[in-house]
Amino acid sequence: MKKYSVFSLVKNALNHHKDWEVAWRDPEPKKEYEAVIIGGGGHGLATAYYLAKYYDLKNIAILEKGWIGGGNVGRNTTILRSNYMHDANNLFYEQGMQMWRDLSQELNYNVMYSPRGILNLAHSDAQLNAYARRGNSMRLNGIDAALLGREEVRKMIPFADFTENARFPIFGGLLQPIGGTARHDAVAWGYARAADDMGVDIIQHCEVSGFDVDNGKVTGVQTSKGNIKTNKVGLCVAGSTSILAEKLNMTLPIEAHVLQACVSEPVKPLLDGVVTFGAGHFYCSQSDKGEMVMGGDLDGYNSYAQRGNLPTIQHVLTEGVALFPNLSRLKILRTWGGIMDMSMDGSPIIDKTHIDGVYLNCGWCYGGFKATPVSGLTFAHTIARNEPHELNVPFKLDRFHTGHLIDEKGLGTKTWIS
Amino acid sequence: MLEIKCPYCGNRSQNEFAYGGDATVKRPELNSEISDQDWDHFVYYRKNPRGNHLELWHHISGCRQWFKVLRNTATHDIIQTMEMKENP
Amino acid sequence: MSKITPLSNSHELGLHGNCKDKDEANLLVIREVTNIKIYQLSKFKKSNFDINNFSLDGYKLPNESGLSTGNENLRILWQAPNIWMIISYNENIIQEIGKQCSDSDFAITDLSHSRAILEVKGKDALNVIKKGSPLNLNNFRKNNCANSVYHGITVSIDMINDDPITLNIMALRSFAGSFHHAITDASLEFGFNAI
Amino acid sequence: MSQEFRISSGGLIDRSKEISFIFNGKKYTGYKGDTLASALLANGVHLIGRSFKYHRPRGIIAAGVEDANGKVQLYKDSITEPNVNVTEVELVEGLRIESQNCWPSVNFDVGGINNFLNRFFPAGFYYKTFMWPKSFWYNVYEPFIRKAAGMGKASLDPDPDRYEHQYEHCDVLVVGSGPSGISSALSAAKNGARVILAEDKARFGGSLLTDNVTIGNKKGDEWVEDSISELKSMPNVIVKKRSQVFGYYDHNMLVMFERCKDHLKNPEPYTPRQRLWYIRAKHVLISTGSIERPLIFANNDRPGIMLATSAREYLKVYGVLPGKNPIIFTNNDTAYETAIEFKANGIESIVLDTRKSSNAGVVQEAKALGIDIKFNHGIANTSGYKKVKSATVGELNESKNGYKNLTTIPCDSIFVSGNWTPTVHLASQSGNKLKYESETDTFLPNQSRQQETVIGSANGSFTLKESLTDGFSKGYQISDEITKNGIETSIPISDEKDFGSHDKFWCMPLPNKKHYKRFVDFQNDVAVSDIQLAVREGFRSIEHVKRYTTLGMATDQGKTSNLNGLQLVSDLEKKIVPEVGHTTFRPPYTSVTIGTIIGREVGKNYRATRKSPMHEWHEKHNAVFVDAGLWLRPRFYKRGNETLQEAAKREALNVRQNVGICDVTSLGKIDIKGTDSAEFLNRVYTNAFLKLPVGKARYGVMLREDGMVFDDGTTTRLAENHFHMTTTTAQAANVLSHLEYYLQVVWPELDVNVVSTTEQWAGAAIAGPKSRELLQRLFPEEDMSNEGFPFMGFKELEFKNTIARVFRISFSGELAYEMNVMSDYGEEMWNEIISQGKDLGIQPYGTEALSTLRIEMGHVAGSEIDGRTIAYDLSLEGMLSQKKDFIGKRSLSRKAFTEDNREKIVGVVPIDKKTSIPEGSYLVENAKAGFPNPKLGHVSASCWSVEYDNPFSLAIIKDGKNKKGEKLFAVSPLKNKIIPVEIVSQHYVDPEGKRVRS
Repeated sequence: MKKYSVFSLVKNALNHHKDWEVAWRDPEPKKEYEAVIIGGGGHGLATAYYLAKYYDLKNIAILEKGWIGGGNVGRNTTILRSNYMHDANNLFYEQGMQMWRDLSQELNYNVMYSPRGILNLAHSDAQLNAYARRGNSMRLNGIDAALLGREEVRKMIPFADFTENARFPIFGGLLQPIGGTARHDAVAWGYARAADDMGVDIIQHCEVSGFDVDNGKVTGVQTSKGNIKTNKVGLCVAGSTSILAEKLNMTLPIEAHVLQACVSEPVKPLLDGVVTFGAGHFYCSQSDKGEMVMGGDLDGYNSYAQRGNLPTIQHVLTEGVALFPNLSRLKILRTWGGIMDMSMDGSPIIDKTHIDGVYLNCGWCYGGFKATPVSGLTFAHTIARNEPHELNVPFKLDRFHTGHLIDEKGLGTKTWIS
Repeated sequence: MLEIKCPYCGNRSQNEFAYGGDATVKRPELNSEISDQDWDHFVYYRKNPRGNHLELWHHISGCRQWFKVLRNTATHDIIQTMEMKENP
Repeated sequence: MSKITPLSNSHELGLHGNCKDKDEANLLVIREVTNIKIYQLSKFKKSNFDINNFSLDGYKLPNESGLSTGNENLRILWQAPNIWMIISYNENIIQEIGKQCSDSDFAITDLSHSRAILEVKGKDALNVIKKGSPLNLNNFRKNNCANSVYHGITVSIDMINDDPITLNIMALRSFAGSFHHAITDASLEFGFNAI
Repeated sequence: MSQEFRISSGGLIDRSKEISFIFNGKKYTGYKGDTLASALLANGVHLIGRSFKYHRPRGIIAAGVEDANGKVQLYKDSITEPNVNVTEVELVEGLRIESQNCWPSVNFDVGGINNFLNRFFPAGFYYKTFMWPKSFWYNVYEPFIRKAAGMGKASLDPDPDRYEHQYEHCDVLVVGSGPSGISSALSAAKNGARVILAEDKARFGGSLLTDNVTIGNKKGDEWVEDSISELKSMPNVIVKKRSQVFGYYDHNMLVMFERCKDHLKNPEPYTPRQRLWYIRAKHVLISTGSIERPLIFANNDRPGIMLATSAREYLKVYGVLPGKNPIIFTNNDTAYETAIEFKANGIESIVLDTRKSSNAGVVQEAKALGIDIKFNHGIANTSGYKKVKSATVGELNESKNGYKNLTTIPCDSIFVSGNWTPTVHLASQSGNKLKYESETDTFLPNQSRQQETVIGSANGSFTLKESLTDGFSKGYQISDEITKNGIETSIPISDEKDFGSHDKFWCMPLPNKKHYKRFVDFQNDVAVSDIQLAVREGFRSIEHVKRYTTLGMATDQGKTSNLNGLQLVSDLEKKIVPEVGHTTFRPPYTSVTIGTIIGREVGKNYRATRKSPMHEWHEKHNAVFVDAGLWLRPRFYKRGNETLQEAAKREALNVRQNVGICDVTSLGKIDIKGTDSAEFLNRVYTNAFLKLPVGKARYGVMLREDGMVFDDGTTTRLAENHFHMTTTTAQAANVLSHLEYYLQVVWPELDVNVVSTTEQWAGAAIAGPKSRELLQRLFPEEDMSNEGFPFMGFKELEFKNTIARVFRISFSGELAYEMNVMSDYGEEMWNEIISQGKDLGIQPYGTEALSTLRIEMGHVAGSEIDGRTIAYDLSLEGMLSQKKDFIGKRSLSRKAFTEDNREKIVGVVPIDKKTSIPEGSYLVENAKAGFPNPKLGHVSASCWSVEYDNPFSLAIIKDGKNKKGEKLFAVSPLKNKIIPVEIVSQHYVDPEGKRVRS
């Protein structure tokens, strides 16, 4: 792979960019692979990359039913954070934050990691105390966090509603300074290019239709491009997990729900970091292009349609204007939906399965994008070593039997109540 | 906004209803012996099909009745709605 | 003992909204409905009471969804299967009810203090509803009623007259202020007289 | 001279009403009926703004929503709005607009430098660079890029305008009022259907306003006028202009925004600026027409270059000449109409046609008029930086990849036509999988997914005759499925010009060895070379190309660029277009103001507010309120300049010493009746309820099926088959749904009725050692002694001329009662209690004092019952019946729930007895340990114990049952606090619970 550098840019500019090579190959599948990763999204691509890089599996394929990066890695609101209350979560995601910091250089691809801070607003003392519990948990694990008062918040977002007119006044907030955003497509493409460079076959438009299992061990997968032999299969198909699991006679503690997001027309810099509204589920950041990127609640019923309905957008934007009254005059440019693997305790599942050689990476709820690097790393470990990485031990499937749940919200199994 | 035919009130817009999830999970009988696996499945495990899904809705801002809906999770088309005692 | 009605602190009498140089006859008229009794009748599963044997001032319990019945002084609203709401100006309506059925047939619950009620009268009354409720009102006629949401607040709507269109709109008492605002705010465009 | 490009007569504007406006500080005038675009063009202004990436000068290219360049910052009165499309804003007095994305001015823009460096900024360049040194991306490069991007400026002020919503249901919604739209609306309406006709522009008629056609014996625009007034006269029809249907959602719910106010000189009071319509239609007729496609050639983005039909629209609708010396460049016949129209207005034009010939009627007519036509010609390049000056044109060689000869032709405008793109967005949003029609190079609707039918040119019927036939017949068929009236409307005879087929050639070759930019997406500066690069780098899927190059991602959403981009990819990939596929059409079709989407739920009314009947009393007595869900509850009653803590301390102490009164109306109340009520409660609660005696209350705990504590409260047996349940304020609604779920879904055999009576009753808690005396005064006749009215007793008593329900229950841990009267009497009851209690030192107390009292008593509340705790954790295991089954019991045997070091609630006291422990602190053994420092548990609630006059907290910690007496540290790094503490019993005050029973 020709490295991207200032030199290569200038050189190519001078001959009108005729010599750039393909970012990744478009190979036909081989007969057999050491490991097959199903799903060419962020997590699948990252998993393959780390398998090749740290666990010296060389003969790896990624099977993507559509085009890589077409699922949630290309549909999310690009937020990066590790501001969780439970140790299992904040330690896991914090490892991810460390990886984000170096990812552009690691991949030689600018993923535009931008730590502009994430601020969770509180609208009562009780909520501020709940955030304090979360922030203290982070701090005791060495993760930076700060509790801000109303006036400190006002300095950061003066155009938020600090008037008498606010239905739920701002009391303060929890700030994670290194929280921020990254360019979602670049993450998928960067991992794809780097994985391809290490010999990983990225096979697009290749849908998996079934598995070959021989007395409890997986021996291959059946695909739209023929059968492929392998002893290790990793499922990285958030949004379709239950469908593939069914082919393995597995049901999972997961429901599929649609989550919508939207962007406004681009405007000059208004909001620097990421802000979440505590009296609802509105969150907002501004992209480098100037678009306000906004999201919030699930549509609230099982869905595999990558489309939602307007009342949810209305509900979310109502919260947005309650927080930032000036948003009212901006225009919504685009709305879209993605399918969330909503797990029954709101936390992910990274584990082995009852079938030898089949590994599971799912249940990311709305939180998958920020986990891309650490999910890839720990899942690669789980696949290569046939045992979980210390960071994903808590995310094993059996917690739904033992009761060691990781429920950040305390909402239990009503996954559709966000 | 979905339009849901409440078996009692007729077609109403979604914002009168609350969702109730998978209608195929059946609560085990009280005071009965239940294996760990059966109980775990009742509490946590869902078929989560892509396609027709039998689910519960509650007409919470209407007649406050719970009822069943057979809905396609890929298209959101509603095939049938029925009272609790009925089946598709 | 002195009473404070749910909307006594919200309902400001007089002309409001877009009523300049408008004929008062064309304005909406909005008033709080007070001094009424509200009872919910819910027939028990095990009861074999025949509701056709029940009537108040000659009005039977409507046995079909979306139907209400009655006159200016009495309204009987279908709420759900085997559940009705009786609204009456008659202080002693409960005795009337008690004469005809017993506690073993119906769960009878006094909700007289639990609702804020606005009467909205005028040609634009239905348009007020359309601004906040997804109900299909195309075939909403006299003696039709429905429970729905209005700007996020659960409401019951009962059309007690169609000429002029006269609606009773009910919400839970604790929502009174927000409910009143939602209805009157939607009426500003038409102009209204609060009486 | 002003408006020198306005013709003296003709058009639909009102020349008697002059309106002035300001563009970049200069005053211009236009007429009533103008858009900003037509008024600017009337004044010869073409340069509107600068492009997003290269800051190239750009002008208006179209006359409607498809325009990609005409974005300005608009100012009116005190309001400013970014990215306003000049082709959509109707001219009214008081408008001031400014160019965007340029500095210092649109004429001299420093950013223009990008244009000369453009070869260094190809598609996706930023993925390849800005990586060195590491931190420079977010410290240096990104901040710079953010400043450079973004187009217009957002206002920082709240939006002063009103936005309203309206819900409608109809039989047939017709979207678009062109020939097919109007005709289908007519035939459906005449057949008795309830019809809504929506037109996004300020005038009905669509193409009929610009085409020279006749319908029946009328000219096109006359037919429109008559038909619309006929429709308006029908009671079953709603006709709306300035109304854009922008979204097609599930179950035939369509959403439209109507512009109600901005175009009016003096709108009536309370006119909303825009109205959002939620329309549930039984059937939708999509007659959204089609959009002209640009041709692609070198420097095809200069101001003065616009779509041919748009040029004709400016002339026919607005009486404006977008150019007086135009070149018309086309690969099809429709552009000839423009040439003819301009000729009729005395403007000579040259027509360049990429085709070898055309024998269409319209071309013959143009020839006959002596219009100069050059067949087999293309534009190789253009010149003119801020306005096109000339075009370098040449005859195409045989393989059309170069030119035989090149000559330069001066011009002041170029009107281009690259064939038509049907507007299929709504059909696609509905789920219609489009099909590709290679004859016309268009994507057309295929199988309808919902109840939708696409007609007219949106469905590829490009002649008037087809459109009318389509409209009238479909309008009838669809309406008749609904109305069954069988009233058919006959189709009028029509006359139109004759058009032939287009040339599949649309991307002009570059002159030899030249690397000029040929733009596909104007606003985002996506050129042919960018798409070539993307494909070269392996971005093959059209979605990849779109994301890599940002093709079609500008505010115009690629209305003029998507298909050209698609064809380009398919050529490069040597695939046919359908194999490449199209990007997904997502709502909204055009950008929608956020205020319009949210409507009136703004400010204080963003969510409803719930208040108790005593709310006004609290307000009058300086209550400071706190949000409890939607409820507003008094948090404390401020005296002088007391702080929250001081007031809470005073109020709590007064309860411990005298008597206090607290508004508990917001607690959920559920009336439960029926023969199986007791059995039902016995299943719902973890403790026994079967044998609860009549007239007695009992504290109960509910679980979720997963074993977590769900809610708690007291339930009183009013009669054998009648119970009164109370819930927490937070869970009231959830508990009711929970009960209904089990009664209707799980145990339908139980005969129980539940109904919320929360608002029926106003509630006051009367607590403190002197509460009995106070109760005795309120009910002199009644035996209020400990024997006569014991703990957990209940009485229904005469109170003045109504009844009061009095419960002897306590949350404060003191001797206490709860009194309910019907809500209308709430304030009266409250006043009576206060006046009777005056000399007993009664004071009202708020939620803050309430929590102080419950914390030092060790009673759990929301901060402990947080959905993650089981009964054991809260020391409520005594409430778990061993004898019976209940909801959630089966979960309690799980490993995590039975571990012997399981978390448990404890009391925490600072060793120094002074330092308050912040809520959300953690308890650790070693405050100085490194990271991660193992946590024993967290502090859930803190107060200043008024009993002992020192801080006290509740905490839930690992192995809590064995931790009493241990010395630990409470740490709150967020607040830089490390507090040595001792673990004590959760019941800090009156551990045996004597007081409540005294």
